[in-house]
Amino acid sequence: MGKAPGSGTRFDRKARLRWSNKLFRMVCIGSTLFVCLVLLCILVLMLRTGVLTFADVSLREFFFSTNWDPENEHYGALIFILGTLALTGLTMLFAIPISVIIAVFLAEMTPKWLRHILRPVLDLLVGIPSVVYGFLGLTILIPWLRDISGHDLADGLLAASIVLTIMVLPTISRISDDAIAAVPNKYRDAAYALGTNRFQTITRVVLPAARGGIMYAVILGMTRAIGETMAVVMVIGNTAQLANSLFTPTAVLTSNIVMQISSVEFDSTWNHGLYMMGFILLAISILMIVAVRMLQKKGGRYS
Amino acid sequence: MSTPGGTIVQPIIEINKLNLYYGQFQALKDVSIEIPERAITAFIGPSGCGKSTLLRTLNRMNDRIPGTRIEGKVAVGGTDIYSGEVHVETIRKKIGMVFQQPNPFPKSIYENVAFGPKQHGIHSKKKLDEIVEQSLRSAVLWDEVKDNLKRSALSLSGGQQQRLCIARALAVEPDILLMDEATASLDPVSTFKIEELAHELKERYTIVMVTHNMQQAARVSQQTVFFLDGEVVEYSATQDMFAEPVDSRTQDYISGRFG
Amino acid sequence: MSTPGGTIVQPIIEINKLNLYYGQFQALKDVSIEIPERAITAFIGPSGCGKSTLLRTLNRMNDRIPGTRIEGKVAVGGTDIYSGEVHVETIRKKIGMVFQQPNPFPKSIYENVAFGPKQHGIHSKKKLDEIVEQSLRSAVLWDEVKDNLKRSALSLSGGQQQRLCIARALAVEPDILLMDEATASLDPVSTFKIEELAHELKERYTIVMVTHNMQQAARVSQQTVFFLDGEVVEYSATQDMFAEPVDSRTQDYISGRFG
Amino acid sequence: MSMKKQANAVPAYSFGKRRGASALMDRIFTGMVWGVGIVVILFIVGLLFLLLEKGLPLLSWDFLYGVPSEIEEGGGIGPALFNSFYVLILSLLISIPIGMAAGIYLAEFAPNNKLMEIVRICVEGLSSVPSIIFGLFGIALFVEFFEIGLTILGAAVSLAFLNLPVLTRVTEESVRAVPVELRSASFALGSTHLQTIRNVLLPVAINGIMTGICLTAGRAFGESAVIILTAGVSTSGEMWDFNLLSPGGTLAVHLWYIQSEAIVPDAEEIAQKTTAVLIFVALLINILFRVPIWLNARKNQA
Amino acid sequence: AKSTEKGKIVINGSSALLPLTLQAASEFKKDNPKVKISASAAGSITGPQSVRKGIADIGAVDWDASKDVPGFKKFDGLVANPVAVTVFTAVVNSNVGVSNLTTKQLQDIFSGKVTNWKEVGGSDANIVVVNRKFGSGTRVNFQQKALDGKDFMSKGDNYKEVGSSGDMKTTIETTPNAIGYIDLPYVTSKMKAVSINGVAPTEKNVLNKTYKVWGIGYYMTKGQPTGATKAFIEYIQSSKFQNGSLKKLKFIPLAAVK
Ligand SMILES: Nc1ncnc2c1ncn2[C@@H]1O[C@H](COP(=O)(O)OP(=O)(O)OP(=O)(O)O)[C@@H](O)[C@H]1O
Ligand SMILES: Nc1ncnc2c1ncn2[C@@H]1O[C@H](COP(=O)(O)OP(=O)(O)OP(=O)(O)O)[C@@H](O)[C@H]1O
Ligand SMILES: [Mg+2]
Ligand SMILES: [Mg+2]
Ligand SMILES: O=P([O-])([O-])[O-]
Repeated sequence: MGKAPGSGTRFDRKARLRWSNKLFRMVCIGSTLFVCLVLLCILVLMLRTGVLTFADVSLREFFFSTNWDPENEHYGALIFILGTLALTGLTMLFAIPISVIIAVFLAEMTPKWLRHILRPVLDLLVGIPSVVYGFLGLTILIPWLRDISGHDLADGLLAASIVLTIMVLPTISRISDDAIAAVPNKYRDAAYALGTNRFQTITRVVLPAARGGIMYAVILGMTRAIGETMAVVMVIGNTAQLANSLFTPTAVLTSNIVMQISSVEFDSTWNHGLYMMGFILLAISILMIVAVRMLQKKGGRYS
Repeated sequence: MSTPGGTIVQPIIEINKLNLYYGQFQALKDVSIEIPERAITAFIGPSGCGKSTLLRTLNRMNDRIPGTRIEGKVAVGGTDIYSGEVHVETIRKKIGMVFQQPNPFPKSIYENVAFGPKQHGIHSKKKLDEIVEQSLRSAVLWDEVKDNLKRSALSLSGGQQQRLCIARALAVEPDILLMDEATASLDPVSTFKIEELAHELKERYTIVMVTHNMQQAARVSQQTVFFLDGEVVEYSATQDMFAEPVDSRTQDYISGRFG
Repeated sequence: MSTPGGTIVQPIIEINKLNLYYGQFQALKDVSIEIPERAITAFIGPSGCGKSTLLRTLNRMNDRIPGTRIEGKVAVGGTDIYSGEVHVETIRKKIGMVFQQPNPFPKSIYENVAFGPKQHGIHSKKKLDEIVEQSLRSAVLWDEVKDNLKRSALSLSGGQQQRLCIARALAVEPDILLMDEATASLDPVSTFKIEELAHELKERYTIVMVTHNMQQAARVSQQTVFFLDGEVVEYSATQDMFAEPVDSRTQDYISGRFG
Repeated sequence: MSMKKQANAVPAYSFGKRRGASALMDRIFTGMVWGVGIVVILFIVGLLFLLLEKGLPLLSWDFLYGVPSEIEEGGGIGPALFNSFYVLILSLLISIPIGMAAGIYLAEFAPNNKLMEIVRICVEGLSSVPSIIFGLFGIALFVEFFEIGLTILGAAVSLAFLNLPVLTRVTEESVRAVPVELRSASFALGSTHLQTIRNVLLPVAINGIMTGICLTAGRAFGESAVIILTAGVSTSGEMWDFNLLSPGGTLAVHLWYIQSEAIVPDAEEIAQKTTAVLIFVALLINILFRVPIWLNARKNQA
Repeated sequence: AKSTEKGKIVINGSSALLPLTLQAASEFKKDNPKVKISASAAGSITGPQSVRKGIADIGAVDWDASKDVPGFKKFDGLVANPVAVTVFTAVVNSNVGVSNLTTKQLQDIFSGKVTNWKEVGGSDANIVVVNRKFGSGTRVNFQQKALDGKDFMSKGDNYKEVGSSGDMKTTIETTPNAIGYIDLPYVTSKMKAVSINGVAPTEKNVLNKTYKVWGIGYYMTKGQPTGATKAFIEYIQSSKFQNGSLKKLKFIPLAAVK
């Protein structure tokens, strides 16, 4: 060291590298700020209009009343909040085990050729428009559920959660699949060399090592489920009542927002309430994300 | 190729005309050796000659490398381990392995060592504690880590990781232990202790070790196998080989005796 | 603590009262040494004593381990490398490193060696080919891989990977080369060749090597530093230390001379 | 060196199946994974068959290229198909660089503190905002603020916003999953952070990032709510209309329209054919995105 | 042909009028190549609101938004330009035996007072009521003209709401014992249109003034339309379009009911 910098061109190159490195960093920071800005704008958009709700409606009514009847000035949003929680919970109950199993199937068990076919096909499911899923739900799933449940209408939480499960399946399973595939082989070797079988290796070593990625897949799938509208609206029944069974037409935050937001006057309390519901939706999903993260942290400490 | 001398006891592993291919590349050529029970066998030979490869065929870890093809027979205790009847997990449980590169799980030190016993059905906390302590002591790591067994194994130093992997393999109590340069990054004192351990273990276990260290091979092994380019050049009782190697290449290799 | 003897030339690295903490744990305690230019310095000491840690502070690779805290001063060529003015990339380009565990990129052999030069602006295919061949030859790997440089580096044997990493470091032509047990899993012949290489390189470069092999330290280094529990117990010209160690602990350590 | 011969020399070396809970579990587990795997494959095949069965045989070039008709049978989807690609490409051109850069920032540069943790959670939360809200945001921005009306541009940007959170987080997670050793190796050679990211981290993380891109591209391709609000349902009625300010009804929107409002007598058939095209194109996009990865993987394997 | 009109027309609002708008737009553009028309359809009420806000030039709406209707206040300052006549009809799943209902029966069914088909002359089966979402133009018209302004029910195990005419069609087709209502053009062979007070919902009965459940669709503009907007509205009101494409789309020309 301690030598003078090399020839002129080399110095230039170094300066250029350093400069591009800095520039790149700035671009990255800028992009992150931009993402945050979009986030902020969406928040402001919802909150600015949303808070106007409370000029006419008490917090208590909005959050604790189950009576949503805006034509008669009743603005209780509890039904939708509970509905969203129930629907998300139910969907995750179906989707997580199936998706993780599919991820294990893809990453650990299938022969290479099948994997090469299955991965794009799973991704393909994401590209099918929600209305197609909704339509299939309406024309195939619901008649079938009606037959097995004996209800006159089988729209409701079960139908919606099944449709959502199918919709989030590719998201959760593909991202988990990548997370599992990214686990270094040396961990598998170590486990197999100790005489453990595949079940033990996968459940005790591979899945724990991929836990972070799987959690994150679950979060993305969950947020997709929470925010999905077009398909849910076709199979949930859109009736502002608390569901007393899985087959009772009901409504969730998203379905209610999408059904009504373009059908009410811009400056009405009703409209404000719908924006507020959008904000609540975001709050719920953030709470759920925090919950999932905490569960995950509790699960393991060494990753 | 010479045959082992007279001191060798009954063979527990018999390898017969073994050929191994990685795709097009032939890594093992017509390997036929016998490994005696309750003794230490050393594999020596230049880097890339196929020592690790052969070691991995003994507990079928090569199954996991795609594109690997095997011909010939490997019998352990009389059973062909590549036949359909055997269960690969049982083989691996009975034939423990320490890899050339330390590969601790991303778990705590304790969990690493307790992993094997737990998977094989030991769940009593007390029993596990005992096994963990015993194994770590055998691998000369106990004193360094006993204060914080909950620490992540990944934060250990290179040599500590290597000893942890030895402890992990010991915890399963295998009948045969395969060690791939298990002391390569250990200091002389730890190396000595691991060698002592091997010496002790050989009363009950069969040990196969890969080493680059001629002195180590001479010191601890009863039988030595010398490889070159995937072929067995010579194998015999260690003292014979180091005293008067038959093949001139063996002579050349071990006389560069400076490891 | 003794100071180095008379054969030592001008120091290029000066370490002054260096303390390093991993979170709560203090891995280096008050380390003050000087490393001479164009010479080989060996770090010895039992596993876990902090050799790798110190090596990593010399090219600031510890920056990337979260929770690491450093006190004290490390000057290279008179410049404090932990001061704000220096560019960490320049430091690392000038101070090459071979890690304790081989870490080739999941690319071809050729791409691995050409990686560094490419990053530093060499794009001519001919030039790169030359550098790759030269580096692989220096690291004694050329003959084994020259037929298939496009092969994935991950399919190399343990020792081959280690030599690949040496070649990769050499390709950048650093002024100072840090080698963390770079010959641990090499056979005697390759080890000898790498040592020869080191010997040659020291005409132009400064080399710091961690080794567990006392003979190796004695054979190739001009200065030796002995660590224990994060502290420098003794450092002096190699011949002095091996001839008459001052500290009794050094005596104990190197007299277990069987590595 | 001599060995004591032991009396009971040969232990019982049988490598037969171990019985017991874990072996049983292994069999159950393997069976279950294969079972679920096969059921899901059959389900997907069934689903695709259901969606393609009626539409695929009816497809013709006229349909793909033709202009939609409200009255007579035989209308095509040309402009909508074109818009689908156009909007998709535009939105990816916006979202991929920004999303990846933000992901790289979070994975590589961001300090490890509470604030970043909050940012991360918020970005995840943002991906749960229903697309209709992004549509309303698009209206507020493009129709009300910039006053450019219902346009392809507005749709592409709003879609990009919709996809940013997922892309950001997928990139971040994939980059994070790259083993530390590789990072160290690159840095130790004196590479700058940018070089390390470009030449080591991204190539290794590319599989995960591609998954993210495929997932978001799929979502953008199938999305209707955002586009109905920001680009309208109509198209300019011409093929190859690259004008960014033209109305931008896409294929998914066309399908929505056909299913919910159109009165053309062959609505059902158009819907089936449109679905078939949508699936076909989605598959095409997925494969197209993967080709470079496959080539790359092949190159590094040889 | 060969017009000199220039400019951009943004149309938003009713989805029921969308096919008409799209058809008129594509014909109009042939003669006026310099005019850009973007049409969207977020829902009837969005039309006049967007016009008032200035983000759309034409707000398509299924009722006269310059007057009060149940649920919606009038929009001052907007001009209603009639464009087409739509006929609405109650429809039932094809398994329902009933083919005629009185206004009273319809009111009772849609308010949830009558819940079994046998109470209105059918077989013993629960009635499934399918309603359009609040804000639908079809719903406003049906409520006003078929139910005489009586309220809809809003809860119940056998009650659901759907978002669009297409969903209504699909739901009625696939749900046994279901009743709903829809624009006449959407009625298919897989469902049954119900006579009201003995009068069948046909174009003929509208023209001879016996069937009352119909409405006029309007284009709302801010003040009197001008420029391209004016030309477009004039085109859609022209007898060429009214008697041509509009009829083919199964709407009824304005002139026929005047
Ligand atoms: N990331 C880390 N976090 C916490 N402790 C660490 C970390 N890395 C190393 N240590 C501890 O610091 C001490 C020194 O480690 P270092 O890797 O420098 O040892 P070493 O001298 O290179 O040993 P070896 O010869 O086994 O490689 C060890 O006790 C180790 O457990
Ligand atoms: N997965 C693989 N694919 C292709 N070739 C391989 C693979 N693994 C090893 N080889 C090659 O097979 C030969 C033997 O490898 P092996 O790992 O057995 O060597 P080794 O004797 O253990 O060497 P070392 O002492 O360096 O670890 C080497 O030439 C190596 O390059
Ligand atoms: Mg090896
Ligand atoms: Mg070390
Ligand atoms: O025309 P609609 O508002 O009933 O869709």
